[in-house]
Amino acid sequence: MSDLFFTLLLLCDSALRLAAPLVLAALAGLYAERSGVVDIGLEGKMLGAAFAAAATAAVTGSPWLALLAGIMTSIGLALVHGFVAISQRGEQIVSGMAINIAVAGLAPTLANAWFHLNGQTPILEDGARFTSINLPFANALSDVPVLGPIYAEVISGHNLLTYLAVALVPLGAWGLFKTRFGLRLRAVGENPGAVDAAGISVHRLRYIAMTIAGILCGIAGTALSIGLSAGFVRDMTAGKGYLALAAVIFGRWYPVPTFLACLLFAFADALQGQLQGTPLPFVGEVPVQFIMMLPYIVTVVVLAGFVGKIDAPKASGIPFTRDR
Amino acid sequence: TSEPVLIYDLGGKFDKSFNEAAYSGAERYRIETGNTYKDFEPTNEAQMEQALKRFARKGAPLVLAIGIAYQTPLEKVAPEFPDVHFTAVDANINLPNVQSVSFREDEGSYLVGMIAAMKSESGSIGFIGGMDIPLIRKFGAGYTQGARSVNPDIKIMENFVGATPTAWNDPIRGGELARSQFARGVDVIYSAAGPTGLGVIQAAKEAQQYAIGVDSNQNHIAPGTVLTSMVKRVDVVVYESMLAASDGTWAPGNAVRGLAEDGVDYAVDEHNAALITDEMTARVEEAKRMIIAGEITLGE
Amino acid sequence: MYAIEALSISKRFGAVQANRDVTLQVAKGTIHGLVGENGAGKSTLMNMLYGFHAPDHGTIKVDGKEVSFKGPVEAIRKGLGMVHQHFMLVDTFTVIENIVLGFESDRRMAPTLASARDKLLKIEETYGLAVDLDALVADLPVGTLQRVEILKALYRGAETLILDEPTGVLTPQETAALFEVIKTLRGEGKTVLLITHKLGEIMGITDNVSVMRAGTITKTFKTSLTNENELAEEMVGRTIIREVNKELTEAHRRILRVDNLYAEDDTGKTRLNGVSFDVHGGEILGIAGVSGNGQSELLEIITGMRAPSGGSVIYTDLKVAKKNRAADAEKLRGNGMGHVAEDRHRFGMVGPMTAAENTILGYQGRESFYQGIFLDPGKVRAHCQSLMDDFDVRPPTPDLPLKNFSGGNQQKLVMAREMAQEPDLLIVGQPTRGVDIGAIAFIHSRLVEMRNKGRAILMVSSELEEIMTLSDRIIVLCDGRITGTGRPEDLTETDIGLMMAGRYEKEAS
Amino acid sequence: MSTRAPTDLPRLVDVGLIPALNLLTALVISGLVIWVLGEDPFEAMSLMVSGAFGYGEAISYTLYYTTNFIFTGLAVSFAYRCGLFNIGGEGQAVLGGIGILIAALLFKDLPGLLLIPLCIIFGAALGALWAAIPAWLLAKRGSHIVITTIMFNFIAAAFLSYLLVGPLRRAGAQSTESEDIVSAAQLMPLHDVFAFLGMAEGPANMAFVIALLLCLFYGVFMNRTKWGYELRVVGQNPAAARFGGISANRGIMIAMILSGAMAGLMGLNEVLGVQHRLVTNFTSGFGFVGIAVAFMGRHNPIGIILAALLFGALYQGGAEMAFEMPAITRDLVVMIQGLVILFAGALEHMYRPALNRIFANPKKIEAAR
Ligand SMILES: Nc1ncnc2c1ncn2[C@@H]1O[C@H](COP(=O)(O)OP(=O)(O)OP(=O)(O)O)[C@@H](O)[C@H]1O
Ligand SMILES: Nc1ncnc2c1ncn2[C@@H]1O[C@H](COP(=O)(O)OP(=O)(O)OP(=O)(O)O)[C@@H](O)[C@H]1O
Ligand SMILES: [Mg+2]
Ligand SMILES: [Mg+2]
Repeated sequence: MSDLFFTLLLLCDSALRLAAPLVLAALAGLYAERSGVVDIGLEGKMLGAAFAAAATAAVTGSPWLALLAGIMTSIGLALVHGFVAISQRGEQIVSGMAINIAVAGLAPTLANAWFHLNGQTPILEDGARFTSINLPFANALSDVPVLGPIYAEVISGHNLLTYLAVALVPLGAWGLFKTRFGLRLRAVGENPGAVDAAGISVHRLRYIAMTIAGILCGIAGTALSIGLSAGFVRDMTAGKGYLALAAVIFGRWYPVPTFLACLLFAFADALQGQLQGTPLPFVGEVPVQFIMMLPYIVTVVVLAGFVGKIDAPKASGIPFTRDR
Repeated sequence: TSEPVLIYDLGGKFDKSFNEAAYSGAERYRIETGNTYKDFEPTNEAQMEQALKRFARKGAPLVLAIGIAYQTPLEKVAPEFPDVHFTAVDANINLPNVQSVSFREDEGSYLVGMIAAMKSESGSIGFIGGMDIPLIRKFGAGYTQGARSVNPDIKIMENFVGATPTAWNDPIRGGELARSQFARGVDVIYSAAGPTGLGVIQAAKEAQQYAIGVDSNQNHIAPGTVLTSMVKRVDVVVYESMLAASDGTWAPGNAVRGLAEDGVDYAVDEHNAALITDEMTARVEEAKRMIIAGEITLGE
Repeated sequence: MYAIEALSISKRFGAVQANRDVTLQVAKGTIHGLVGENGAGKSTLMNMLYGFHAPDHGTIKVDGKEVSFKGPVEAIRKGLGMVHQHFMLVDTFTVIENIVLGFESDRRMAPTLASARDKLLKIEETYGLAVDLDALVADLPVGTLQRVEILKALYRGAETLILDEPTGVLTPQETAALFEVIKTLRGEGKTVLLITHKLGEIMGITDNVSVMRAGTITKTFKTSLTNENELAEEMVGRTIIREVNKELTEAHRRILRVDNLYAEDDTGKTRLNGVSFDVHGGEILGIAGVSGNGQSELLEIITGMRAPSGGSVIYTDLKVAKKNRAADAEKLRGNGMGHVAEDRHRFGMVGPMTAAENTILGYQGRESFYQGIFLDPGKVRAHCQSLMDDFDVRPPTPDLPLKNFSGGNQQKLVMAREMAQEPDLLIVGQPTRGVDIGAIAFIHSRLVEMRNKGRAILMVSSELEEIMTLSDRIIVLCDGRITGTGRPEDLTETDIGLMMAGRYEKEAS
Repeated sequence: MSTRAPTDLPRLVDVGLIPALNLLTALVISGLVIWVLGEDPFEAMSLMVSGAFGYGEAISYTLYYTTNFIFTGLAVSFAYRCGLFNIGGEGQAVLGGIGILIAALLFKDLPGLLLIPLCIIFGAALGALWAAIPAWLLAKRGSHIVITTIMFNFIAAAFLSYLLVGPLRRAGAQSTESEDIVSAAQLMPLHDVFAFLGMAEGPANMAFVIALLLCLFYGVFMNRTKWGYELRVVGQNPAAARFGGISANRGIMIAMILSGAMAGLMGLNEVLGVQHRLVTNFTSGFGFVGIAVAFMGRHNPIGIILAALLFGALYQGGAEMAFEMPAITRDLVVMIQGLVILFAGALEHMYRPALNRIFANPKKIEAAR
């Protein structure tokens, strides 16, 4: 029993850590799509930010400057996508793909040019990273039954950006549903004509949304390269951008459910790692590849079994013009 | 041209692993002899054959191909260019113009497995492989056997990172798997997963436990954390082969390099000297001797 | 004193000169009508007054002062309000959220909504515009949406209100209620610019009326000094015969029997509650009713788009729909049932496809469009061309995407598609919604012609006048029940109005 | 998703000048990066072009890549015309490859004339199956196809990995690859088929011809058949489909099955054409590039062929550039591909307003009035 409890705590701890970049990227995707811009370029923005942050941290030794660099890079990429999607009315999916591919090539190219480590940046010292923080009393409280271990194992011991990711969920929800800006943003993703008729610039709102998406992806990428690991590695996003997009859809474009979807993905992933090599009841030892499928199968099953039909923001992916 | 050509595996030049070792061997050749060489990183399977052919046709005296994936392309291309010399690392080819060299990764892994078992206080050690492929299983098997030779009851936790090539470039997941192993009582982890291993080393550093590096000497990455590295001397093969080609002493053949041939080893340097006690060294050296002497047999 | 003036305005869209040298002056405190054929340029002109588009030439004055709007927000500040032909509302928002959008009093929603609620309740009271502020827009009928739009304009301080075809989708009752509101507005000193295709409305409510033709205003009348025929002639440049020529037809065989039909809508709400009737060859059966009382479901079931939850539909002796089983829409067409959908944008057409491709929608399996097993684009195009010629669709270009045609022309093409197959039974919903009077007369005459040939027509319309002039028999639906049937000559509009409200049942045969 | 206003530009400008300008922009920016890296951008670009088309074998490689992109581009387009965004080309290609290999091993004693069609059937069937499951989940449960197809990519990759270390692994081999297929199953290289044209040796094979035939099939299916018409109606307006007696679910199933089959057939080129065995990761991201190919090709068969050719040339020319120039790595080549997709695929209308001003034809406007 207590063994199971402990395992569960470990899984939750791991899930929270793995979920952090996903959550940030998913919130980015959520804001973009709520404004009517489809963004499959989350992956590229994260990767770009991961590289910029790691490179800056390697050069300056400051995680804060690194975060700034990550965010600025990601905003830059977001605005490129915005320019295509909003001003040029180009194909948004193609633009997102293009950004993903271009960054996947550019980041290691620059890494090579600057650090002569080709795909990578130098390995960072702790001082240049966001290292894990032990929350106050984590050790003292860990003896308190049930809650103590939860606090010490699951809640304490993450890096600052993970806490930021979690904090941004309610903030994101508040912004979307309790503020004027959120009202306008949601409106522009549903019916930009209505927003335009109310005298608000559709383009401006969408650019702001893309900037927010840029900031969030910037934090996500920074969390990857200088929070969860100690440097940039080629392709280190490993499909997280696409998974984040799936989480947004799963969460029906609502922040809290999207957050939960990210947690589900991350939990299934952590569980997968835990189950490898453990004989399962009834089936015995399962080839590791089948265990690795688990998170994806879980997602499909949950989606098909419990979520059902999902409607995207109506204007999502459709460029706006006044002339019909 | 008369430059030798080095063609990497899909992992790419700076994989902190065996491609990088190949690169450093070539660099050593360049620096020591003043001769130049060319290199190329393919992006997909088809480019492997293409690159072999292309450089052969352009008259390269020696083409070095790194990685098991060149087995089939080389078998096809080498006979077409009988005047070109090919050196294949990790593959196993019997052709008159091919020198193929593979390694006994299990022997090196055996030794680091022993070190891990001797260092472990918890009686529980870990292995993290990139993808579940035969080569990586060979690492794992040697490691397990070595550890068991020290402590037959030792618990060995084994994880693989993924099922696609991104598994080699995912330090985050590597770190997470390591954390999970550490939390479950493991105190030494050996990773055979390319750059993903950086995440393992990082996690070990945070958990104040040990990690064992792979392929290249990774001791310097986190002194005090990296217990040792299982080095695979691809660099030596590349260096020697290039040198031999320029001397005219290059000869075809099919070689396997283990401990006896200095093909694999465990690394001790200033970064980890303090972690390896004399007693440990003694036992490992003894085992090394026995393996070379054939007194210990590896595998099944 | 003019509330708003457009002086020598011109506007071109690419190849189309939508407005040329238009001058329109609207006196303060009046209701000013604007009429014209589809595509005459009415909406374009209004969009310029509201700051949506900038005119290429000419000036706009508000309260005598020249203005140059960069966008709607400036127009709104100058006291203009506009209700667009297609509502500018966010479906997923509540009414109050839609109203405050863009005019929030605070950065946070809570205080914004609180202060807006007070203000709105006052406006609702002043103008008699009852709307539930917390209802979700997606759940509201069009009539209410119209009020929401007006409420929105008033909330934003409109002194001059532009209404672009507000009555196109309204029932007579809703229209009457809207006109009450408009009159109240005039009473309060506000100015209203009203676009409509219904000349009766113009005569009934406006003070002045301007006629637009081919991008320019040809004439402005004092309403009391003109009449419908004069306006119609001015609009199209020729006399329009608006009488329909119904021949006497003998009793024909029964073609459709609807038997005790029950249905639920997508949300599970009961929409049809035991409806039964027959349709015979040589007659037009008109179904009247406030929209949302089961007409849509009825048409969808008969045409095979939806399954009934009880009862059955029998078409020429074939039982085509029974409980929980929809008929096969394609097969029905194959057996001679044509269908002009109520909502042409949603159902009747595929906007991005060419006109030609749209003319085989529903008939995509017809052998005559094929060459062996392959669809023959040449045959399809020729088919479309002949429909276009027959129904005077403009422009007569089969390769243009259908969405680029005006509403009236889209409707003509959709009608043509269904009538070209010479169906035994034509199911037609809202045949003339949003269509100009020339086209209305044309469509009506074609429907009657079809009936005269002995074919059956089942028509749903919220246009009472249309029901009364075209139908041989009338059925009134209210709340999923038949609340009245009769012949037009035996019923008055008041009778039908009461039946539609479910307050009066009369059986007159 | 977006449809564009009809243009008044001369056709030559529309289909010739605009794409050329876009491509040029991408190459200029790439050139700047190459220059920053200390190489000669002009030399690099000429290497790229001559590397892609300059000699016989290069052309063969270009066509080999083109073949893959045609398959995956068609896969994306088949689904997209029905309003579905199939991100699962990669996974479907994996399954297709597995199917092809299994058929080739299973029926290895049959003559090529029977064996190859069987491989085609198996490959198409497994690819189709891998797309049909998400399609079915969408039709029955409303499960979002973007999520399900992404997930199926991961599952397929893991499955392939399992097969190649497990049941399908070449006996005794250290590498993760299957047994070789028999020579009867191998697709003839184009240089053998078109020997009379003096075609140089290279990897391009009959799969290219099959891909071209499938483009023809795509065009005919979409524009000249009832199913194609129905599928497009479902894609543009599902409500109108219901009105026309068209089953949206059937449209979805057909579209995805054809889509998956196309992706699955990519294995013909890789397994039967070039590798003659199944290797891990043989899809190499071609499934994803197919998205760009489909959109750049405007979901039009000729467009898809041209876009695939462009990407084929970029792949092959890029490799050539990397062969020759030390500072240019495969990463830079990837970046150039990204920029081309961005400028030629997504920013295609950037120069349109300016060109409109230059080429605007007042007479034509008046005539239209
Ligand atoms: N955004 C646009 N782009 C191109 N052409 C347009 C646009 N809007 C209107 N037009 C053209 O301008 C002309 C006038 O259109 P407008 O919408 O003003 O007509 P209308 O009088 O409102 O018609 P209706 O009675 O059908 O509403 C149309 O023929 C159309 O071709
Ligand atoms: N993309 C376009 N290019 C050119 N003209 C267009 C385009 N879209 C619309 N139009 C023109 O704009 C005019 C108005 O279009 P709209 O669809 O609003 O017609 P409508 O008659 O006002 O609609 P309805 O009466 O059905 O509500 C039409 O005459 C149409 O020709
Ligand atoms: Mg209009
Ligand atoms: Mg209209």
